[in-house]
Amino acid sequence: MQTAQRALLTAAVAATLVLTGCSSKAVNNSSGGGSAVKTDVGVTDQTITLGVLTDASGVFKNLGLGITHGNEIWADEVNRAGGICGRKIALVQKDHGYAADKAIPLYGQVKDNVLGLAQLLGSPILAALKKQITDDKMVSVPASWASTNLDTPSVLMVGATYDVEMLNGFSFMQEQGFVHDGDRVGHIYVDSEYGKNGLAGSKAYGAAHNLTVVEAKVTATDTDMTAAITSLKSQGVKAIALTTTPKQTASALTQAKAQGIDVPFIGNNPTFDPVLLSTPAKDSFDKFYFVNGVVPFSADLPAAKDLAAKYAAKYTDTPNVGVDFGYASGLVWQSVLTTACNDKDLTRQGVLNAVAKTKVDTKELAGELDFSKPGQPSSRKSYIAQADATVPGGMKYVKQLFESPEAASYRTPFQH
Amino acid sequence: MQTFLQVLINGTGKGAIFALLALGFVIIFKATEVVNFAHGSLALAGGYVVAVLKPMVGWWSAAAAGITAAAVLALVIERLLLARARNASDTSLAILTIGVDVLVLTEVVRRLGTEASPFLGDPYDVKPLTLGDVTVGRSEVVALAVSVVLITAFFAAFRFSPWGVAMRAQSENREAAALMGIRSSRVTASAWAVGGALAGIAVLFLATQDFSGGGLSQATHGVALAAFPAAIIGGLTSPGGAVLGGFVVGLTEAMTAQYVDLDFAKVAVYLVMLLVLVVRPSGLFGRVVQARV
Amino acid sequence: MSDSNRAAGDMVPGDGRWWRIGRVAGAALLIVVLLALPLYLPGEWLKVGTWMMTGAVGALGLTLLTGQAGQLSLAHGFFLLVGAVSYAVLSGPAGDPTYIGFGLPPVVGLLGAVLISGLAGAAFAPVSGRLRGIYLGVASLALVFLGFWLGRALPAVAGSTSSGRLPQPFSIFGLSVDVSRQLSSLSVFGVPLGRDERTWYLYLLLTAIAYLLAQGAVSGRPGRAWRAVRDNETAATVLGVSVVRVKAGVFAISSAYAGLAGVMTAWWTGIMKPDESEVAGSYGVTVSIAFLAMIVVGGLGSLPGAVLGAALVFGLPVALPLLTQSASADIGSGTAFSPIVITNFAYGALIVLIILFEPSGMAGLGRRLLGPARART
Amino acid sequence: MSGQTTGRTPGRRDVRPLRVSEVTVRFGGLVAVNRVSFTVEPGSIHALIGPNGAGKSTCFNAISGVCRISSGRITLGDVDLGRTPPHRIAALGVGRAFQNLALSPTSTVFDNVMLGRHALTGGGFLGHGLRAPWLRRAARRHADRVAEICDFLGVARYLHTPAGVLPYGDQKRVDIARALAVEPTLLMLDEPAAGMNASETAEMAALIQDVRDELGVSVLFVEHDMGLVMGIADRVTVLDFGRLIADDVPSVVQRAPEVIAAYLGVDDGQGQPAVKTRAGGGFPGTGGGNGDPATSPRPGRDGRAEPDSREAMG
Amino acid sequence: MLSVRQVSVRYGRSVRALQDVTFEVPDGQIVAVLGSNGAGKSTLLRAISGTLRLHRGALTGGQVVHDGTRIDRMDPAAIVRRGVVQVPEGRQIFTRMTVEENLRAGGLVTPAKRRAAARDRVFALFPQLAERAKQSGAVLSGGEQQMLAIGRALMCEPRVLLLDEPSLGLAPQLVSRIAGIITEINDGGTAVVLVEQNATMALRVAHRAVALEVGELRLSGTADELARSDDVQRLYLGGHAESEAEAAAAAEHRPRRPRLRVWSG
Repeated sequence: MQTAQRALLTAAVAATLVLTGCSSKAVNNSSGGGSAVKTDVGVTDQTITLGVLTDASGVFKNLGLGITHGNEIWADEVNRAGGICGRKIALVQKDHGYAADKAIPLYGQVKDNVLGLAQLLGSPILAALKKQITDDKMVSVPASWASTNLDTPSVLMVGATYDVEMLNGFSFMQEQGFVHDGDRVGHIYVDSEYGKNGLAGSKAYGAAHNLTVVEAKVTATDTDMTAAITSLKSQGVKAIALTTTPKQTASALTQAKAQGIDVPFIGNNPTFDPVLLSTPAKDSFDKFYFVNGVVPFSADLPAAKDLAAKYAAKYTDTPNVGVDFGYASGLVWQSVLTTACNDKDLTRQGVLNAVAKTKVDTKELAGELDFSKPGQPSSRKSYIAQADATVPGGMKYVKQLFESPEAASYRTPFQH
Repeated sequence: MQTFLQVLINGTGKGAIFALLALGFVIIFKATEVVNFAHGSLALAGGYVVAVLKPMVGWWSAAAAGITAAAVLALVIERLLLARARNASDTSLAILTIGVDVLVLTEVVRRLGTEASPFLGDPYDVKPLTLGDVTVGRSEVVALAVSVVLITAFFAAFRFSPWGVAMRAQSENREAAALMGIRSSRVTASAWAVGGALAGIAVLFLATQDFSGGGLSQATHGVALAAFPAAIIGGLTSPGGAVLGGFVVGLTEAMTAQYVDLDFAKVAVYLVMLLVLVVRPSGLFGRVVQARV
Repeated sequence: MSDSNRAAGDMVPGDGRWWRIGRVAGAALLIVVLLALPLYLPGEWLKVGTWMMTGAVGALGLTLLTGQAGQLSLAHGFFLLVGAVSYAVLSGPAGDPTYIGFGLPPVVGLLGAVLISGLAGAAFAPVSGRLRGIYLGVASLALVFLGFWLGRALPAVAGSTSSGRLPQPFSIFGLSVDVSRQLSSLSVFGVPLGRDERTWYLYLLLTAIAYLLAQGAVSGRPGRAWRAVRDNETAATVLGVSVVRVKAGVFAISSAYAGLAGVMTAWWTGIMKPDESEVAGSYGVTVSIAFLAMIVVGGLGSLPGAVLGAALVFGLPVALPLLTQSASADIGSGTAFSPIVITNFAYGALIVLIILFEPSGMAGLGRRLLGPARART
Repeated sequence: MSGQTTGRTPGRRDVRPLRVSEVTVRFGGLVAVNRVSFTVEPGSIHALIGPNGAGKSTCFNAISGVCRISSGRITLGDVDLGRTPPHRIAALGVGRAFQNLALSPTSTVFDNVMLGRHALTGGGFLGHGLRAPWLRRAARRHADRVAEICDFLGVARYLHTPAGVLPYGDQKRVDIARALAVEPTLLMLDEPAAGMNASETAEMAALIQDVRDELGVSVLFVEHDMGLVMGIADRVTVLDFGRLIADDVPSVVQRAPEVIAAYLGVDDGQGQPAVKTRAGGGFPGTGGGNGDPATSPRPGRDGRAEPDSREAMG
Repeated sequence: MLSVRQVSVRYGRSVRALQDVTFEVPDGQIVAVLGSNGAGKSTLLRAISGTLRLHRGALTGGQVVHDGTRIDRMDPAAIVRRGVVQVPEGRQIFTRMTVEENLRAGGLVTPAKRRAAARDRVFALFPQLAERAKQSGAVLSGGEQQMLAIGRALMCEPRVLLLDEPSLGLAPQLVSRIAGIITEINDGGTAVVLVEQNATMALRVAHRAVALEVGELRLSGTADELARSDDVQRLYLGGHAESEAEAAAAAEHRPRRPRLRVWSG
């Protein structure tokens, strides 16, 4: 028995060695094609392929679908206009359902076929893939605006970061006389890179203006803010900042109203979703301001209206800010690819080089973006808007794109 | 003091809903010894029916239909799956309900699509009552009243009706009950239906702005998970314990959030549960099973 | 585990000579295939394979605890977290201003992580020893919530929720797992062994060690003691088994397995970062339940069953999206039957069907299929 | 510890007396065993009898450490069993078979019997997981011994069969094999003949005697079959309602009035014999089974509460 | 009339519990079933009452017929509704319910208007139960529990009562009581199948008797016939081999056992 076992094992190893002799995975280096433009991965003479790693079925499917549809509208537009560098844009879309374990093999599946990622949604997924996209020189647009992700050149962050947004937001609040130096303010934030980055902004502003920031940490899946509001109320805050999910925003506002705490709210871009205006929370938005770098879907601005019309013509899903963002990130890619094309280098390294010299005007969608300063956000400007169910589109702009002095002088974590 | 009252009221309101969920959970466990991991899905499915029908037939009819749907779904799970998996152990059946849970959850979430999450508490949601300095979500008041009525009704039925006698007999000794002519399949099926209906009622409060702050969504399913510690604290075999457990969970969560740490609230619930179990290994009112040589 | 006496997996040695030869031949064939696969499979499929092995290691531990020793546990996710964090800390670079690290070699970190997880399991023994069945199951769930909270409360250890910390890639004698294919100097038959291939071999080795250890223990004195405690504690005591020690011991062993699976999870995901919610994520409730599903679907107490169960429960959800998402297809709308929706359906349905038609899991199915072969001499 | 374990060393069999002195066991307010004393002499066969609820099983449980004694002392040689952790008692050479077959039904007979050698063997998870050569060598020796014991009990052919599928009688034998696998100096059997018919019972009697003769161990057993008890016991201890009512050689015990009264209770005079009986005197007994010798006696010829002669023993 | 016809039962895949067992219970008669532990007595009752499945057993052959209708495929509740009612082994009363509730549970199948009468009959038969009506089943003594178990079954208005070891663990005088009660119940027209280890008691009250041995029917006849039979004497009534020849025959049965040497480590 023992010897038979050993003999078989030896045979097994031998067989392995023989079998593997004819593996198909032996390296064969592909050359970069015949045209004048240098290429490596994901670019042929006809197409430039970009990947989309999104959530179309999990907890962030609304956002994921919105961004993806924005990406698609942009790609269609580009392709109708003849493409970039003589090549059409192809999007390879993968749904990971907001699960890192599903996203990791999916990234493995697309990474050798795409030049970069037009969309990389999900902070746990970005965190898991950050080292890989850096190693692979895979330029990717994350659907997240945490300045803590600016540590790699592969991350192409479109618009102002959450910390900067909060600085602009508080600056606006003070300008309006809602808060004064020395006040106590509350900040409800999701314990994630999103929430923590927003909180970093509040704290930076607080440090500059002697505000005491009372923190209320919640998890992403919580929806009930009753306890958070009760707690903040009992600590006598003068204003409340939100870096939360839309549902948490709605709950916080409703509870504040119910518990009779009459303070203004300032929220980051993702705190608001127009669908909230069709919920019971719709009457609680009167003191809620939100600060955003990318315009909301229903914004009363020409570029946004144009996009909304295109969206309505093609899609049935309820739209959100993701559409505008997805489209705007397309515009950024377009600019980067054009630069790379002009440099005759559509390799991944070429794209990285191009990013570093890209400045792009997305018109009203996200303003002017500057990617030439590594470690810094591409913009420090924000809009201030108020949700208002009575206005068509549910959106009222209180302050147009601006950059507060606090935001301008703020040092982001990887700023050199 | 005012804050304390507010916290007390927040906790009690939540506790009422957890009590309903835990009660259903315990009824099912008592009758079948199956830990129903699909309890959250029952609530979700019932809620989905309410959400779909509400614009067409109005809230009251939709709510009735939703409760019925949850009960029917529970019945279907029991009759179609559990009753057929005769040779499976209780653990296997619990895992089977996980499979069902994945199926129902996936389908309901798919159907909900990208529309705004529907809210189910129209008649009472976001219409707070103010008592002095304390505001009370009307949902919580209604939930508390409904729970008290339902739980009282349940206990009366459990104690006095033939169904209750049959149910208690079967849960104590399945064979002896069968030998008394009690139809095990009916008792089992009715227990699932009642458990499902309670979940269907609970969801009318779970998916409100007042209570969970969110509409019907995947998160509703997560909130229903609180039925677990509630049922365990009370003792899985005790309906009374389940009700108490519900309130313990609701109050622990609210008190911890206010006086210890907001983020610690959920852990606190489980730590309280652990503490209860260390002192009483079968929950506060659970039956202690003694092994004999 | 009221019904654990019908649990599968107690060793029933076959007598047939052909059966024995067939078994050895089967094992040999399996080894050949597993060793050769990296030379054929593309990277993403190797990732699927290594994920299955991660699940297998955890499931082996849980099936010892729940299947063999009859203690239901939903705390596996917590011990995965303990293992992953311990590794990240032990082998993390010393002197990092953000994260605590001891700068130990990865091998030491790995062993340390397994040890610490085991000790964490032993520390829970005073509670686990008192409880039974579903009460123990839900009580152990408390650990998952505690871990979720602790992970976020101690960012310097567990990695910040914001960006997490990088677990040190495995390396030994200057041979690192973390080498890209392009730069790899190691190749077999012209196939360069990159990150994915090397990870495969490392995971295969770890899984094999985990399996063989468990197998030896199950068929020996520890296994007999576990089953005795599962089937009748009093009888076990009278026959000289210290029930308290055996229960604590098997909890510790199971936790150590989970700890190893945790380290494998951290390597596999490439990041050490606390979960965003207690339900979803790498160390949460869903994962704990998934491990339970693995061992039930595989057949309680059965080691091959645990591996097969892991392949199904961990493998299917990551493999199906690779198969069903063609390069050109669009994501579709929010109510579409997207690949992930289909994956979830397949996963749920499979669990239901297996328990409905083969309550003793794949091990039971295996016994039924192989039974006749085993009986022949 | 070493003092006790030397008895386990090869070649030396230190069969020591078991002394139960003034032992009381309480469950809550209930006194299950009340100041009971008796001694099992080395190498003797000692029966413990009494009606249901008399405290026999509690006594067994107290000796094997499964339930704590409230007062009194139980010693094996000079070791106080009351102060020994229950799982150590097996290592002291106490082997016990159970009344209701506490076998692992899905485990093989081999595994079940091998469990009895838990205290005799060593090695933990790592040792066995790594298949340490010395453990494997020891395991082979122990496996041989298990086979030998199973062969002795006539269940060797089932060695690799799950115990749960064996017929009742064979499961009973496996249980005894497991108790023998402890290599006991004191073998405790709880109703070894329960559920057996007369010929099987006779076989069991022979078995018990063979064990004592060949291994030289003491045997303490609880039994309802008075034929078996009186046939093989060197000494009989009788319990009733937790109290000791007799402790002597069988011939004395079976004539003791308290014993006869305890077994018969007070007659209510309703019973009518429906069965013609055979002549025979002495002690009440029931053929096979764990039911108590609960019968309806008639008044004795000499006015004494005499057992129903139908249940005469041979 | 209840007939058991060539019934075979298995538990799981391999345990054979009954093989080709056939006997009849004529209306209004008491039939005793004798046999040692593991002979299949309880299995036989389970086969009749339809509760085999609860013990993972199954009828592999034969049929059980009650008044011309096959009942072996019915569920236990339907069998009870036909009036074939079993008092389970070990009483199994509901200890977390009061005596009264126990009786209510028993009477659930009885039409509402007859329930009170049925309960009165039970209380008349067992006055102790009436006294303890409001007390929990858990506080009853062994004898009272047995009475409650029988009373509970009587609430179903049985036509055939299946009793599993009613004397188990009872003091002798109580056994006589139970025997008397069985006779009394039988006098009311209810047939009884009495499974007993206490053959003395069983044969005293029964009209007919059968003996099971390792799952097979070994003997059957009137109670008197059986009581006189040497086999019954020897096997169940504690009679022992008296002649040299019988002893020798018994010795023949003894397997030649290998010697067990002392373990030498």
